[in-house]
Amino acid sequence: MKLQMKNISIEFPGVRALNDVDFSTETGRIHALIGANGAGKSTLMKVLSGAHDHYTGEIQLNGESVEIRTPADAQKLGIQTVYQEVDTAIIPSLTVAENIMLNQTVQAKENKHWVNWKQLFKQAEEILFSMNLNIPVKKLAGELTLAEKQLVLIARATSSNCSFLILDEPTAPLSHTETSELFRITRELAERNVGIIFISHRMPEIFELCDELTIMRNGELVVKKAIPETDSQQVIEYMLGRKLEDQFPARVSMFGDTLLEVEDLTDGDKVKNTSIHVKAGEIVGLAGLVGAGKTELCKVLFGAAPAKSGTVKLKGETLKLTSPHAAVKSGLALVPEERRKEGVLVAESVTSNLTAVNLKRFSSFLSFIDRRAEKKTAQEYIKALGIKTSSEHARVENLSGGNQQKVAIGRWLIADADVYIFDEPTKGVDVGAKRDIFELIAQLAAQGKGVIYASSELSEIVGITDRVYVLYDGEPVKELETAATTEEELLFYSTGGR
Amino acid sequence: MEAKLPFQQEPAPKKTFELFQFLYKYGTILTIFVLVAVFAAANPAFINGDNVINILRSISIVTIIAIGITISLTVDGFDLSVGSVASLSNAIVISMFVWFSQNTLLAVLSAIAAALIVGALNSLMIVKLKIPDMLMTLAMMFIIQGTALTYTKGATVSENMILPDGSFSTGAISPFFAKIGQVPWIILIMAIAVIIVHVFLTYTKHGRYMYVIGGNKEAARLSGIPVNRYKTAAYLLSALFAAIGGIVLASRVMTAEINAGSPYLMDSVAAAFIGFSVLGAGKPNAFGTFVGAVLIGILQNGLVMMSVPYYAMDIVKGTVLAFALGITYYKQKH
Amino acid sequence: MEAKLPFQQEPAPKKTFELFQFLYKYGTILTIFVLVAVFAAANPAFINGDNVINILRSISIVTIIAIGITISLTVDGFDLSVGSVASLSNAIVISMFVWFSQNTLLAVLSAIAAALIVGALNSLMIVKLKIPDMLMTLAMMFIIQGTALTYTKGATVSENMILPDGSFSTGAISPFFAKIGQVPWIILIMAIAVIIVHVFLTYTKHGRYMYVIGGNKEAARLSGIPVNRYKTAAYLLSALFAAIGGIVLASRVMTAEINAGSPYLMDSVAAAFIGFSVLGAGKPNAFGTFVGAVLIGILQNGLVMMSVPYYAMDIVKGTVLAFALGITYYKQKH
Amino acid sequence: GGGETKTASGPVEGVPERFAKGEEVKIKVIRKIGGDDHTAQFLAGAKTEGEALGFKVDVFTANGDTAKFHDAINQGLQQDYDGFIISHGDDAATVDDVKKLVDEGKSVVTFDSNPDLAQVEGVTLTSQDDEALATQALDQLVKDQNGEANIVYLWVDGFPPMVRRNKVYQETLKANPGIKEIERFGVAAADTSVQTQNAVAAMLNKHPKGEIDAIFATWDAFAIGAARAIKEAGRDEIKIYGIDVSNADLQEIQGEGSPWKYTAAVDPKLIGEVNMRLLAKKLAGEETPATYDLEASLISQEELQQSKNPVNMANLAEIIEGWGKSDAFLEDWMEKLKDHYKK
Ligand SMILES: Nc1ncnc2c1ncn2[C@@H]1O[C@H](COP(=O)(O)OP(=O)(O)OP(=O)(O)O)[C@@H](O)[C@H]1O
Ligand SMILES: Nc1ncnc2c1ncn2[C@@H]1O[C@H](COP(=O)(O)OP(=O)(O)OP(=O)(O)O)[C@@H](O)[C@H]1O
Ligand SMILES: [Mg+2]
Ligand SMILES: [Mg+2]
Repeated sequence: MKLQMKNISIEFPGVRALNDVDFSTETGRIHALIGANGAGKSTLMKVLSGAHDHYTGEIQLNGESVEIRTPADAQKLGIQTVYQEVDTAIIPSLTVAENIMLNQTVQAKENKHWVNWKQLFKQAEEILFSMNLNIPVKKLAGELTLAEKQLVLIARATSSNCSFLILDEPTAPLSHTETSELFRITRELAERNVGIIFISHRMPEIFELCDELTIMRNGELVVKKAIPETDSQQVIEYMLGRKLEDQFPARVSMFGDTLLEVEDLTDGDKVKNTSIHVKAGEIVGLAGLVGAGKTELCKVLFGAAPAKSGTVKLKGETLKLTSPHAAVKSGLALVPEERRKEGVLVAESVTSNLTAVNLKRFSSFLSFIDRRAEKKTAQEYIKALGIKTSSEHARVENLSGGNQQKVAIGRWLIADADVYIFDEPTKGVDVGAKRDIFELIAQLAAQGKGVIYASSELSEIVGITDRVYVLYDGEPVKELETAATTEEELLFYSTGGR
Repeated sequence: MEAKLPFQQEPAPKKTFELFQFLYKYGTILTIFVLVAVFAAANPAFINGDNVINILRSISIVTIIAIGITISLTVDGFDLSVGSVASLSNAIVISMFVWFSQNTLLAVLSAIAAALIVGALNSLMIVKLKIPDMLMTLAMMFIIQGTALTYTKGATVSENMILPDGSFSTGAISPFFAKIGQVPWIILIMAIAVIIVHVFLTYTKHGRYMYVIGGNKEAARLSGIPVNRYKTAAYLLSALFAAIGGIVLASRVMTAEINAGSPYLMDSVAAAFIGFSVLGAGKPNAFGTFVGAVLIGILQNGLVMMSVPYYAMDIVKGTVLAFALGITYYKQKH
Repeated sequence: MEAKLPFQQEPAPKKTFELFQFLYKYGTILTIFVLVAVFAAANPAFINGDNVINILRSISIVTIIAIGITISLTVDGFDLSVGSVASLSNAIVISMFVWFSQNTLLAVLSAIAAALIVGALNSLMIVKLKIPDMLMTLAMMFIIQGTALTYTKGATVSENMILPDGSFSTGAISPFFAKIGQVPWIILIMAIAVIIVHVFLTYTKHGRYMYVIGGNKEAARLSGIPVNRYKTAAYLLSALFAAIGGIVLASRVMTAEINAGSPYLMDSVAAAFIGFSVLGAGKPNAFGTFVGAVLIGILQNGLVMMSVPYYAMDIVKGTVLAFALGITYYKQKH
Repeated sequence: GGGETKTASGPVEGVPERFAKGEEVKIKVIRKIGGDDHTAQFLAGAKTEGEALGFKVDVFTANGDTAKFHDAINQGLQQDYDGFIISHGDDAATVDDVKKLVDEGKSVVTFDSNPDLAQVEGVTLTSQDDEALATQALDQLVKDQNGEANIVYLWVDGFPPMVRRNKVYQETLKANPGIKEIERFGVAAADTSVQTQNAVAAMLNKHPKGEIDAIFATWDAFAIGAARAIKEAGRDEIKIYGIDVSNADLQEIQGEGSPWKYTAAVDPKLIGEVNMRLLAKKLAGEETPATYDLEASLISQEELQQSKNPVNMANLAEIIEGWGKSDAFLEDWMEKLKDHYKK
């Protein structure tokens, strides 16, 4: 089957998100859709899946014009979607089985009114089995990890009539191994003659997995190419409209005194016997697979999750990690992993997001806010960070994923902390913006700040850090000098090698 | 089945008796048992059959109305107009008998029809105009209250009442209708309502859709569930149950007093909310609502029996409610 | 750092007059103007100075209490106990004069202290035990209502009342206190409350933090905002304003009737919710709440002037409320 | 609380057999309406009188919730109460409830309840004499205004006493064509007095000085609200004629420049007391009438203001003759019982 989208345009208040975009693919192929943050990839796919009804243009299946204005339209035509933001699609209060079987239940024959729980659980189990997944079907979806939620959504999408499957950045929250598992599932689907549209910012996996690619920039189509005809250098050029210098900034590491000293930190659950330290001007990596406990460690360090025992010293002084409030006061900063839920205030303006963690700086006698100073600083940072927004008053909700992340980082720059903790800061961020973020982190280190960089992207760990702790099962199992290690070695220790 | 993903091994499920998990699930039911024990110790008459029937009778109207609220809660809505709908249907059903000498079927149907119109209006405004439900049903509460008052001209409707022209009304309430509000029928109606709605919400496609909508409206929309249609249905059902509550009330008191339904709002809301946690459901559910109503009914009855001064009754009622809530929600703090 | 990404040019902001955007922002205020025009046309006395003062006086207590609710709404809470807190502080302040012959300062301080204890209890249970606020404050409402009733033994407290031992109470309400409930003081107190809270919420760090917490609690916490402290403060403030409302009420009526404060709950909630959309704020705000209270007050007063039968008044009140909501929220449908 | 009255405290001389051995007597007072001062005083009257006679008295109000009211009666049936006072049971279901009580051998006295209760054997129906109350207030109004007045009528439908008072009002209007109703208002809400206050304030604006001569308030909650509104507006040319009285009302009437000139009332505490005595007589097996109307008095502002001491419900009797001092159904043996249970 051939799928064609012609002259698709769509506007939101203040933005023309898509401008006469043409897009085509076929069943049985894995088609990559790439572009910088805010290029319009998600929007184009939302049009295809019926989530937006106010677009102009035409959609054709096998040359025949079809009308897709609602999600039901799309699903009837066999177009299934796994959206970028899992929280918009998962139903936390229901069981895994119900989440997986949702589309099937909806598409079941009109006259089927009863829910057969036994069968529901059984079918869900079968689907998970066929995907080689081990997730309890009776668990509430709200209790799953982010990766598990993602997989549940993929299971949902493939559980019913599916000729095209849209995966919007499915690998962002997944670890290396989970990613290869996903690739296996994806390839199997393609073999079963499903057309896959695959959105990702990770260049290597696109070349590993896909057959062809479409590149977008600024809401427009740039080029469509078969994978063998191109290489990643060229793709990045198309994406950005220019050449990308080195992905990682060149830095000269100058270490000062030890800033942060963590000894024997344990939270009684995920974090075990953690002893690490960070010097001024140093970027320390936390490497590990998904679920290794990186996020948990970051949260415990920041006082956002309770610690059971152990000490944390900053500049020689023991910290009481009772709350993030206390942590911020003592000079810690955390850019959390789940940005929409934790990192940014989606309903607030860019300005109030940027200034929220250090409002004191903008407030005077009696806590009145100096709005002029606030606005000025916000504008400076929007410019400096290259945040793409219609104005500093725009709600962060309406920014694209990568730009939301820049806001999430920017707010801590204003706060001026001593030690910065970054938890997967490049997740869902395009290569251009990634480069900006690395630049920022390098600058922080150059200013003598301490940086903790948690990521399951081993290439990033190797590229940006000075020293790295490899976490396995909640415990740092190895400490390595970055200059003297490789991705392979990191992976070896991450998977439990000794 | 084999897990190929290196999801790190799940920690062995903790075998330690998880007290708060337990309390979360069984807190409300436990509270009920404790209350029963205390009241029975104070006065053995509390647990004799007649009194159990008293309690069931006294909660039946609250339960029926609360079931309606529960349905509106499943789609993440909230219907504040149920009390006034109960008043309205009470007024209509009695007036149909007394003023217009109609038969039971017609009287009941008129009351239900009026309630459904209210439900339709509610859902139209909420679903189409996107007015927040609490606000819309609050406005509707005023409107219906006023409508019911205007309809009865602010007077109590009862058999042989004096009409504005000075004559007597001659219609009589059918003896069959009078049965509805009596034991065992009133209790049976409540039981049937609870069971039907429980089955509906748990075992039918439609019930599950409602939970899906309540759990994540956007996800429901994206998976092709006609969200608006189900929201509309939920408000219609909630009005329907309020109407049934009003009809049962009418049969029980055989008159239509002004705003007779409004005192049921608070108790019903409380019952539905207490019901959230019963058996760890974590969402609105019919059985839980029933348990919530039982808790409130037992408290009320027991306190009257123990001759707690009427003005202190609210303190006890509130405190036990707070206590039940406390043990129920403590676990989330872990 | 320099913005290296080739950003899309911003489209020029649309100059077309967006009707519904306009209605969303100005719907409530427009409704007020329309109502004033209609009522004034029907009866010119409606807009004479005395009547304007009447209206302001009649909404002052509602506004003060609604301001408290507004504060609780900013942190995404909801305080249902304000009506009963107003009753309690009314009872305490009058009894301090009548039973205990205290001076104004002590009477007022006692009432406020009692309210703050309630606020502290509310926030303790909500913040520490994580009981949902609606439920907790509902329970608290019962408790406080009962406490106030028990305190006054279910009777109205007034000067020269008979005490349980058969003697007279001899305390008098100070003439200074009596002023509080009279024009212009009662209106001034309302105005000051609105202005202070408006400035507090809009122009201070603390107000901003409250909104941030209301928007996303978890993100606020991870931004280093002491969420619990602000939530506690919000419930304390909401109780404080309820207490002020009760004190002003006490001064206005010079007695403490049973549950005198509870009728203010509904109107206050309505005012706070109507206020959401005023000037397109989209969130709870003090000025909007005031506008909401004005809308309700004008309706109430205008309908009496037009001799609408009292039983039809609720219909009109509800319909106008629904209408204001309708034009306010229509735009979200686009 | 439930009242730690002395029970089973030995034999008493010269009283009916039922009370002679000092056996416990349990009474339940159940009232449908609540939240007002009338209720508080009525219940206090019944309770103090009953406890003085050595009874154990439990009181309950349903705060206007009819079904709860019936629940309480049904529940009482299951318990070992000897007698019931039922107040404001104006719906048909009350008749059935009372029938059940009587069938179980309980003694019942009702107040302001459904007139059909008269058909139930052995029940005494008491009521305030609403006709007399309305007539006294209205006659005074007509007299003061010389039969020519524009008046505001504060009244709410839906309650039997209100219906009875309205009947008198309509007759008075018919009999006195010079009396014209120009406005009417009334809500029965939890904050009736404040709402009335706001509503009357609006009316006063609509009708400038000279257009309103008097207000007839059929309930003290209306009268007190109207009085405050008139004081706030400084329209002291308007006079208020009300019905019912409470301590707060008395303070309002006595207040400097209060427009509330007259109120017709029955002492609510006395109603409770008389109801209790009727019940005691029933328990003693003595003859009781089928109906009893409590007498109304007209209280005037003038009389109150003449008093040297502030007047309240307790010392009102010193000013209004016969107030609160009915010895209706007060038997000698009751005095003996009271003596016995004193201290
Ligand atoms: N509902 C909306 N309202 C306003 N603007 C929107 C909306 N949805 C998308 N946009 C805008 O459209 C543009 C394209 O966004 P889109 O989410 O499609 O980008 P993307 O290519 O998926 O980026 P990313 O890789 O960061 O996810 C952005 O500028 C975004 O701000
Ligand atoms: N979205 C989520 N929902 C529920 N639980 C989660 C979620 N994210 C993390 N967790 C919990 O945190 C535990 C530790 O995982 P954590 O996220 O710390 O691992 P990580 O090493 O940081 O992996 P990641 O690469 O995802 O950041 C998980 O096992 C899970 O229980
Ligand atoms: Mg995207
Ligand atoms: Mg993580």
